[in-house]
Amino acid sequence: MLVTGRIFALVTLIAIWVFALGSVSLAKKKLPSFRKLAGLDALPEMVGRAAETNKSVHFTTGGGGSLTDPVLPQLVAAMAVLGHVSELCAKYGVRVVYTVFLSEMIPIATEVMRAGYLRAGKEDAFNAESQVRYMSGDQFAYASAVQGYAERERPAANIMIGPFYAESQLFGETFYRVGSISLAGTARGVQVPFFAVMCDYLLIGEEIYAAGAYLSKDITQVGCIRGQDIGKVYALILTILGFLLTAAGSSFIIDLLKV
Amino acid sequence: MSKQKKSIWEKLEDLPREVLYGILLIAFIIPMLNPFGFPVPITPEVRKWYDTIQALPTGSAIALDMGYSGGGEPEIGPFAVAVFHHIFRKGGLKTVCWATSNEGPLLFDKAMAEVNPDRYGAKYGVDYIMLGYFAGTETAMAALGKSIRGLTTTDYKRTPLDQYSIMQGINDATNFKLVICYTTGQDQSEGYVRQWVTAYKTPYLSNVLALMIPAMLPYARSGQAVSVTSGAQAGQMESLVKVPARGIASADVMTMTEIFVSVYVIIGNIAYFARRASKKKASGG
Amino acid sequence: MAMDLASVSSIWIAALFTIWAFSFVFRDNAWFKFAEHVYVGTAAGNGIVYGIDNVTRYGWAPFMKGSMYYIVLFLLGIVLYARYHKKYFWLSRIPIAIMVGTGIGLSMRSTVTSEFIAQIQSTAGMKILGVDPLTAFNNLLFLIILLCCIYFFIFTFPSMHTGGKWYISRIARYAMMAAFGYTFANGFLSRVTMIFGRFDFLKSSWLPLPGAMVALPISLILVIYAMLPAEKRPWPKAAPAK
Amino acid sequence: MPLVLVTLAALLVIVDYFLKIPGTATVVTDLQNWGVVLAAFALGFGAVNLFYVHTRHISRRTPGQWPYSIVLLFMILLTTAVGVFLAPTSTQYSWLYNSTLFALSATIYSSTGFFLASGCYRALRARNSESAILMIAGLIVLLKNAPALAVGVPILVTMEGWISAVPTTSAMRAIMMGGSLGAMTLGIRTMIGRETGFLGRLTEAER
Repeated sequence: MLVTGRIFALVTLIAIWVFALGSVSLAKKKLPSFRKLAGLDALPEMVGRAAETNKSVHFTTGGGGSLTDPVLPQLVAAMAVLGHVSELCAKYGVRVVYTVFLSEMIPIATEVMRAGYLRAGKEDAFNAESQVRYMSGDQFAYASAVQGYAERERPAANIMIGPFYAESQLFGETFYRVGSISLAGTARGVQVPFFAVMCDYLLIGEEIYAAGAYLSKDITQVGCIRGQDIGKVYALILTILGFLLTAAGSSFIIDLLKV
Repeated sequence: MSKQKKSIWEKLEDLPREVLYGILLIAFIIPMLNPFGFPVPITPEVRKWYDTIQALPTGSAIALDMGYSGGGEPEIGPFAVAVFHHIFRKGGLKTVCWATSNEGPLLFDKAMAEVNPDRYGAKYGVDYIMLGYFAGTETAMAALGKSIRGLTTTDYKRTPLDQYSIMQGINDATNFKLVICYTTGQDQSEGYVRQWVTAYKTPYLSNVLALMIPAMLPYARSGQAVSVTSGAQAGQMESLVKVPARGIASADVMTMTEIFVSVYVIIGNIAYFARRASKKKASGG
Repeated sequence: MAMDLASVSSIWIAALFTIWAFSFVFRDNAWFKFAEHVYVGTAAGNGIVYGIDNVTRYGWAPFMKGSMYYIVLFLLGIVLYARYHKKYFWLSRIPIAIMVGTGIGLSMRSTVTSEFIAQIQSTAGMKILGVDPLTAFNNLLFLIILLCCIYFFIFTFPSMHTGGKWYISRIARYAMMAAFGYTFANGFLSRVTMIFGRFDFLKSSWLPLPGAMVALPISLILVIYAMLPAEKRPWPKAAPAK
Repeated sequence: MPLVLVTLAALLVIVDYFLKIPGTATVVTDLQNWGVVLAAFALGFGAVNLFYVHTRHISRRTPGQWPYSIVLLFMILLTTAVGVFLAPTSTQYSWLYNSTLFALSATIYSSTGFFLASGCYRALRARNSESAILMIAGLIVLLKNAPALAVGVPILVTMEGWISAVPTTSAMRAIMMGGSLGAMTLGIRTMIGRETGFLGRLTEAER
């Protein structure tokens, strides 16, 4: 009944599911802790500099995607970071502006930012009208509006997290030119290098999910990250064992993978 | 001290972008007006791609996805055209095309106008065919792999498939000796690895934007793709099939612009370090 | 020139759109805005056209041939648009659920092989004995980088990153930076070939046409004029307030 | 109900691949075909969203925007009319495509190349050890990508080949493996109803 050549794949798939579901139910009892994320650690310094220079902080989630796309988890992670940034900004008395591409994000972001200000005890300082700015729903119109904003307000810090498309290249260059310190992260692999070149701090690929889970402390998200970590350990063990056995002249692991 | 006046290094660092773009434009225009005819070296990936098609026995069927969008045509198009030249010149192959990009059928017509299959005696419906666009990317690839006629019984001009001799005995992935995908999207380039290579072990040739190459390298290394090339290598394919066109013409421009931008990088770094050094000196003295 | 009106007009329109679209590089302007909206409009239109083409060819045709149960498919397809209705939007979840379910099923069943097991298999199969020293060194380095990068992306075991293990992340980050440098340079190459493609079109197809040599400077001047800030140009005056 | 459908569809497709059970194959073939047709239905979403946004711009006379909105809606209607009434394979449709969409999309996407060039000038700098590695790797590949230099300076080809075969392939492989774990975890999360974002907004009862 089982198709030969696909048995080990099935076992692995089920194992990964078990890792994920098991970790989620364990996370309900005790939330696992996280390693340091270099990009996130830079946030207080970035907001601090904005406070010193009396300039604003800019936040964007990119000019693409939709809430029904597979990129949704990236937007969820971005919102967790936005909440954290809002809290920091409220504390330091810095204005944070979120430029919106997807109109569906407006109510979500407003709530997230308000909650951040509330945590800092400064709910009154939040002005949804001017801090959640809908720019445009067209990619390049949005990009050009954000570039205009960057030239006018010259924000001290610029945070870009979410599913980015070609606009990553425009934003990276523009914010670098106007002198903003940038923190960027996206799980869309092809865009990461552009951020790596043009931004000061980087969350590489999956780090944004980890950042989102870490900041939101959401049980499912944290549990799933833990489940994936176990999957990575599984991959590490198989790779090392296989490599050593191959060096020793045995193809046991390779044959096992082909079952 | 130097607060009022910007040092030369600072000025160099803050060069307005209009100047940078203007210089880059020159790097495009000079070789276009006055081609140098720089040579084009053949890389192993392109050679492997060529040899793979060359080694196909007569009567083999090729599945070919015109999965790129108009936005990527200037890069991917020339490569696709050169490969069509190769396939038609070799002859005796059945090329079954479709598209997972909704501009694919239009780009197919464009490529055919450029190739002119008649000159090799290749006939529509006998040597090649276009089935049309299929929505749903990976779902479409899986569906086509399972059964073409389960999904459609007509070609893109809505003529029944049974009227074409090329479609005799071709219905699913197991009937194809090779799958080729030209694409500007990662969903497509990786989708064939998942839905065709993994499921049916069909040999796979992938042509993508140069910028997507790194993401495809692991597949090439593991043998899941026979060869991964970029559209920017079109000049190489054109010189292998001896039909010089846009690809070779772009080699001069590539040489000029890449050198200019490398100089940008070097000047940028010199300015950066010189400014840092002069600042240090100023604060030290 | 023996060219029919249709091709000549097509080249002219395409050439003007090309110039207007490029103008964005220097500054946003009215011509670019016009070109961009035409682009978005035709792209959406093209989506509808091919959507209808697919629905009729792969849905309607089998239905007409007697697959009566395809009527359910049409109902599902129509119900997709219920998402725009205030009250019945939840109906659209049924077809979406089928699409999402099929999609994740298809992707998961082969992802596990293509992107996980096959990659382990390929890495584990690399040899360090019985090959030349350079290959052996490269294979070993390949393995080390791969392991370090996977290790780098382990987040929830903080003890794995403390103590003397900082160098693992360091190796991973260095290797990824080299990979990003490689990708960035290739990305630039991609853009160069695309820009060349458009310039080549202007030079080979448009400029040889009668009148094009005159039209080129005129259109460039008009584009530059449109880039001037509204208060600095005599017409049109009113700068639209945001 | 929708969540049950998600799980059912996903399990059917997975079971069909790993196990040979008579009967599933035909169901899965239909399921995949239906997936294609439903995706085709969904291609209209983009246009509907645009209609929503731009009719609003026009009715409110949004300054600096509404004339463009008219252009946009007109182009949707024109393209659709030509494509539907004269078929997408007609010469008229390909005329329209070549004059507008083709020329525009190719140009708009290529134009980011200029931003990359100025990014090279300003940002590709050896500010610390990490960015130095990035810069050197980038520079080698930039130089090698000039075909004439690749012929004249063969060492560039060797170095680029090494960067591509060793650090890039292995780092990308690690990122790919991590990504696949993420995809499979997201999949199971969706199947057990922990990830419901794709369902869109919530009903009154769910709120």
